[in-house]
Amino acid sequence: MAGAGIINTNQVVYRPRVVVVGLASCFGCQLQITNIESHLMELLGQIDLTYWQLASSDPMPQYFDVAIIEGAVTTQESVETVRTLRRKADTLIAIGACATTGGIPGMAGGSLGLADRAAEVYEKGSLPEACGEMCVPRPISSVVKVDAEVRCCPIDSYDFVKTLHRLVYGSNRAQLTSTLCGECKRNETTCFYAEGTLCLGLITRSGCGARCVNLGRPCNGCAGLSPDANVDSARDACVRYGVSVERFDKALEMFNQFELDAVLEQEQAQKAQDKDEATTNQASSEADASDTGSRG
Amino acid sequence: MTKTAIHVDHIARIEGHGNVHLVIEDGQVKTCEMNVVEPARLFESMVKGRHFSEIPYIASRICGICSASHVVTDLLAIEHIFGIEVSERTKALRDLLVYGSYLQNHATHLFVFAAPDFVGHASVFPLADEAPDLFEQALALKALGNELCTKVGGRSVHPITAVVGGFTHEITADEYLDLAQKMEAMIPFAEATVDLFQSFEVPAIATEGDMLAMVAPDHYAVADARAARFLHAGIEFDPDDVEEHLEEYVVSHSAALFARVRETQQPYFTGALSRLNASWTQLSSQAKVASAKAGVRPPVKNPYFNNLAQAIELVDALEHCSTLCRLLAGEKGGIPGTSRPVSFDICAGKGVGFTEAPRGALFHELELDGEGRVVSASIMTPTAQNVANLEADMRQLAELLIGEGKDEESIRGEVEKLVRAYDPCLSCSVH
Amino acid sequence: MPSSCAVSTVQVRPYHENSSVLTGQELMAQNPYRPWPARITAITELTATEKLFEFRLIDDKIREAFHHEPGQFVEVSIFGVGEAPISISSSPTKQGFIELTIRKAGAFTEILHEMQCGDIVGLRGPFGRGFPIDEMRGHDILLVAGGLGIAPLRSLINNIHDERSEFGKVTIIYGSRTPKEIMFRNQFEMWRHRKDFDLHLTVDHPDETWDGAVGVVTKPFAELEIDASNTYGAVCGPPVMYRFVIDEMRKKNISYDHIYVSFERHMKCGMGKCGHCQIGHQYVCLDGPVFNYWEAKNIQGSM
Amino acid sequence: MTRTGEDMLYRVIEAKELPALVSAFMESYEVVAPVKSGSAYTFEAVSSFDEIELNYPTTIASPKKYFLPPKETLLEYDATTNQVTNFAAEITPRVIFGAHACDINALNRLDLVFRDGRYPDPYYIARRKATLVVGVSCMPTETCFCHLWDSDEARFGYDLFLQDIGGKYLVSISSVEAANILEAACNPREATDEERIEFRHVTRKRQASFNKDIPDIQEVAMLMDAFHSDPFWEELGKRCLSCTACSAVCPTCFCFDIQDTLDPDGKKGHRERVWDACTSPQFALVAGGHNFRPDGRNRVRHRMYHKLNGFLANHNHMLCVGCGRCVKACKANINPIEVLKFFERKGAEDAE
Ligand SMILES: Cc1cc2nc3c(=O)[nH]c(=O)nc-3n(C[C@H](O)[C@H](O)[C@H](O)COP(=O)(O)OP(=O)(O)OC[C@H]3O[C@@H](n4cnc5c(N)ncnc54)[C@H](O)[C@@H]3O)c2cc1C
Ligand code: SF4
Ligand code: SF4
Ligand code: SF4
Repeated sequence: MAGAGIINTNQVVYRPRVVVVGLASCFGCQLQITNIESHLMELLGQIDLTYWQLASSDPMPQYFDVAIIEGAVTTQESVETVRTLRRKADTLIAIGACATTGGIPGMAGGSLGLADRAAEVYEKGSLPEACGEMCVPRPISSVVKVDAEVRCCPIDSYDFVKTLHRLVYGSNRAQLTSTLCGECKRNETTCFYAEGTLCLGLITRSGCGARCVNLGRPCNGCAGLSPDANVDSARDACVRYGVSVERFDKALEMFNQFELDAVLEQEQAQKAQDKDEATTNQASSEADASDTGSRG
Repeated sequence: MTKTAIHVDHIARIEGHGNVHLVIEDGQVKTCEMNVVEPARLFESMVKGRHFSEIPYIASRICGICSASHVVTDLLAIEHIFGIEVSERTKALRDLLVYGSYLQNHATHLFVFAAPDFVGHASVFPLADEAPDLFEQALALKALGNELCTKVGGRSVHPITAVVGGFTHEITADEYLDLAQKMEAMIPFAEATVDLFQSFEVPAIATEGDMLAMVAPDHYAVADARAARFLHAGIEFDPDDVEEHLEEYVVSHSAALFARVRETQQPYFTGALSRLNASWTQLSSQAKVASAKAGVRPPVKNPYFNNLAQAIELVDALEHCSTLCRLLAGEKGGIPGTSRPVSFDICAGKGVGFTEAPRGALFHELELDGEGRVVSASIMTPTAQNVANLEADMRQLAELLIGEGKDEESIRGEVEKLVRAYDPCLSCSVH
Repeated sequence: MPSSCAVSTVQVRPYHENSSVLTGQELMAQNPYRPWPARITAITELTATEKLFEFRLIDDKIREAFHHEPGQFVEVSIFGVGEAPISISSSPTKQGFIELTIRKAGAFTEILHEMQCGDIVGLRGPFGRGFPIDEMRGHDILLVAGGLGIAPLRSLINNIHDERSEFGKVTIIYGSRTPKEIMFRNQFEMWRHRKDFDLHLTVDHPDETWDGAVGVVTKPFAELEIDASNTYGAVCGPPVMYRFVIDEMRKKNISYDHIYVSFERHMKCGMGKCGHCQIGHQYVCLDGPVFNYWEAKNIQGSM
Repeated sequence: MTRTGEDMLYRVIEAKELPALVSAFMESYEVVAPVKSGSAYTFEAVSSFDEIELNYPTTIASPKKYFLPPKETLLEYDATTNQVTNFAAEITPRVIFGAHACDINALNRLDLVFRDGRYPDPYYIARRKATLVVGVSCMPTETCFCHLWDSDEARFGYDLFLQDIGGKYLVSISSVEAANILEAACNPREATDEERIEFRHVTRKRQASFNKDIPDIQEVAMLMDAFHSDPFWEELGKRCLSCTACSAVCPTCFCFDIQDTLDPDGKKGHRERVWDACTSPQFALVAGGHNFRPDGRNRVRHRMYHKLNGFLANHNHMLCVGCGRCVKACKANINPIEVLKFFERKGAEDAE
């Protein structure tokens, strides 16, 4: 979508006002924005960066067009921040694994309760007030609608620019949900499974170019589970290649705890539904392949 | 009764979220708090039960800007537990990684965060118009730090290639040489940076706290020594004994734990200034010259000079890294062998990894079970160690300025400057 | 690249260095990925979401070489945004200008909708196989359009209109969701009054302004008198429409191979290479988008 | 490069002459050849003969990347004026040294789409013209089934083909360009009768070495139509990981996307053609969100259909050349062999 609706075709007539806000994160993604040194000024020439706490002490303005959010939502206060940003901005961009999947902060969710975790870190019963009211760490999209996401931990600087361009100038490029192994094949790297090593590329969204695998490390899933991730089939693949399914599941928690919980829920719902549908007409799934054109 | 309350909510141009509360009643500082409100992510809890191989990767996410330091610190802890001896090449590469983050961090901090204070701007961007040359060179220096981290670690933030026992990837000799040349070419600008920060005027205060730094007998140690020293108290200890000397405590206005010297109950400073005080004689030749020229010789107790110390470290880092790169490329006998991960056995145990992150002493204490899973973890970041001392210095500064009859606005300005001189990383501090 | 290797990369221009020696056809053929600049010469707002754009190719040679059949499409470029396949809405009898009916459906079309007269886009084409207009001459024609399906059919209708004497009875059934969404209404009404066409407009959801027929496009079939042996049918509309309309046509005994349908698929190159528009073994861009029903029936996965 | 068999010449060279041949090529071409990479093999540019592993079983991906690069700039533009500024393509004159017969046959398939036909593709053609192909004979691996689709021998589409006849090579020469280089670098001589017999011998040996567990089902195209609605496709497709690895490694998967990318300044940019795959979930998605192939079942079936039936209908050749790469690449064990086995099962069921 041409979110901010900013351009007049052949010429930019208006520079969108942009704010950058950080929630629970390591600040790495905001840094990555600055890490495109040779193009930084060009980039800033295309937007009106009105608020960026990391780089400027100017206060947050009342009006803006685009909100860029880094970090996971981990407190009640940040839930409110995100809602406010959504209300004010035409376009909301979530950057980095924390903001798009819950990321590493998301690991604090899961089975062990948050209170217990906090008690482990601070002395029992002495959680500082400054911690605020903590909630299960979650991605921005679980709180408000997000217009665009820049994935990975940390984001790729150029990927960020592309996304910004998509929103400012428009682009009909398809947003792919294919998984990572295809990229490995394009890179022609040997697959980790060939040596019985766990790799999360099987179910992780592509787009990063398999950077880690190229450098000799298996994928940790920082781009997040693809919406088309086939977790069951991936587990079967683990079995076939002698990789422990338990470790596969455990590794998934690293960047995907939040989505994992959602997937598990969905799987259970699906199983219940499958049971219901088992008795009804089987041929119904045939219909989806036989649509004619789609002019409406 | 006159009461002045100075609040700086959301201090800008630092990493993370923090506020300052300063209440002055009848010329007396009543409250002086550094309120760290960075969201707690509870790393120490989330790594429990996880396989050691994942830990450096997870810990890296404590902080984007010093991610390399967190990774190396964890690797050191794990290797210490398993009794792994890594190759000389691996050690050199780790030094490069840590120095790479010095370059990144110091350049960003000095120009993007600190410099606008001294030239009266809210951000660095006006500098792009006013002093385009300076701005461009500062960006180039930062870019070089990123390039170093990317070439060695695989990317500028959150390195990929550094694993237990070694590295999964190395660049070619030509690439090392190219890096070395770029470093050497950058030294004059780093020297100019020392001059620039030397020319900024700062209030004359002297920290009363102690100073902590890594020490080694024969070099400016950042990643490979197993000795830390409290400079004033003269206490030197092995990182494994860190808990005996360093006491963490909870305060309610901060999500970060505070720290003090256990023996003396004093707050302390860690960072570039401590390192400079501890290892001044071991600075590289050009760095030492630059430092002497700027009039910086230990002991230096004014915390504002931390900026200057960082600038001097830039010179040192560039010189040091270019030497390492040339050696890695095979010049002057080179560093033979490989950095490929060595093989090792997993065993249960407890150990502390210790490095000098850009902002100071960083300790990761890990306890692993027989399968290499984490039983417990404790992370002591430089900023968490620094906040107590920062509060003390802030109090001292406020009293000084009140004495000089300064108004609220200029007190606020100086306080912010002081906070930034500490170069706090609040996301680190809370982790 | 190995250092011992003597060769360096060479720049190849996939087009003739001296283009002046080439004809317009040759120019277009030598690099069919090359969009040619075209200027927007008129914009007509049709509905809230559809506009009719008129384009003029800037290069004289190209403009003169550009010939299309009704039912063919062009690839429209906005550089930086991308390309989109769009059916040509004007008749081949209208020389020098190309009209496109464009619905605001997403990123590309939104930007196009913001463009003004005088702005430049890239065009390449025409692509695909259109309606067999020559075969259709001398016959009765039954055209059924639903919604945006009118875009390609309008080219056929305008062509028939311009050469009206060469065709027999022409019946048009055009269904729309609401009266507001009917496109080209004035044009149709005008022709109806001149008795050029037997026009049936129908809407799913009438409003207070509507006094015409209400219901789906198959409804008017009940009152149609069709000479099946002499009639060609053409259908274009949303997916659900096809089966019902074709059923009606078959009921009227129009032969399988006299019923023409136009398909839409994801499409990138327009030249039977990129694979996106494939249905079974057919490429919609190459073998279609217009297929006769007999062909369409025999493509795995088409209907 | 010639396409007919008439002017084909056969000569014999010694194996020890190969380094000279490669060096001769290097004088004016980039030489691309199979090299060892990790535990597998890939086609890479080499700088000396020693790097080449001519005895390789198969490579991760095929030499297709040299004719249809994974990313290729079609044109450059200025977005502020919305006009094209440049069409130049960078092309490196190359020799692909050591392609197997299946890959040469795959190239011939790509020719049908990109060189012949209604819209010759100028970028492909320029690369094809700038590339010499030197084939080399091979022995089948477990996952090879090229013989089923008549792709185990290359009859045209190469410049030289080296048949290993033990310490020497029977070379079939099919282009003047290659013939000249061969003659200048080596000492090609007429084949003796013994060498011709040895050639027949190794050919037989190859033919006899194919994995017998891969069912030979010649009527597969017809069966694809007949079993289009079989639940088998659901079983197979449900496993798909949507990774597109299959198409990335396949020598005859040629689908692509066309994407515009702006430079960081937001003004200039380039239009690229990038590999796409029908197994990618968005491949058949259109505006408004309708997806013509919304699930693994439809996508996997479509891919197999195109490989084993659809292309045949248009071009009279199977698109799959039986190279077996996707068999290795697919972590979900989806591949043509599984389809053949399914038809075999069906045959067995019918026979019961
Ligand atoms: C032969 C043919 C003729 C067409 N004629 C017309 C016409 O006359 N008028 C009209 O308004 N529309 C027509 N369309 C549809 C038009 O191409 C799409 O509406 C347009 O591409 C949507 O692009 P978007 O970026 O605005 O939408 P988005 O929803 O943002 O983009 C959709 C995505 O699908 C891709 N895509 C590729 N091909 C298509 C396609 N055929 N349909 C939808 N998405 C596609 C886009 O590149 C993009 O990635 C036709 C399509 C075809 C195939
Ligand atoms: S599993 Fe990992 S290494 Fe293997 S192909 Fe997929 S992403 Fe690459
Ligand atoms: S489908 Fe598989 S076996 Fe057939 S040519 Fe492609 S990769 Fe090779
Ligand atoms: S068929 Fe296999 S290789 Fe192809 S997309 Fe599906 S899982 Fe990936």
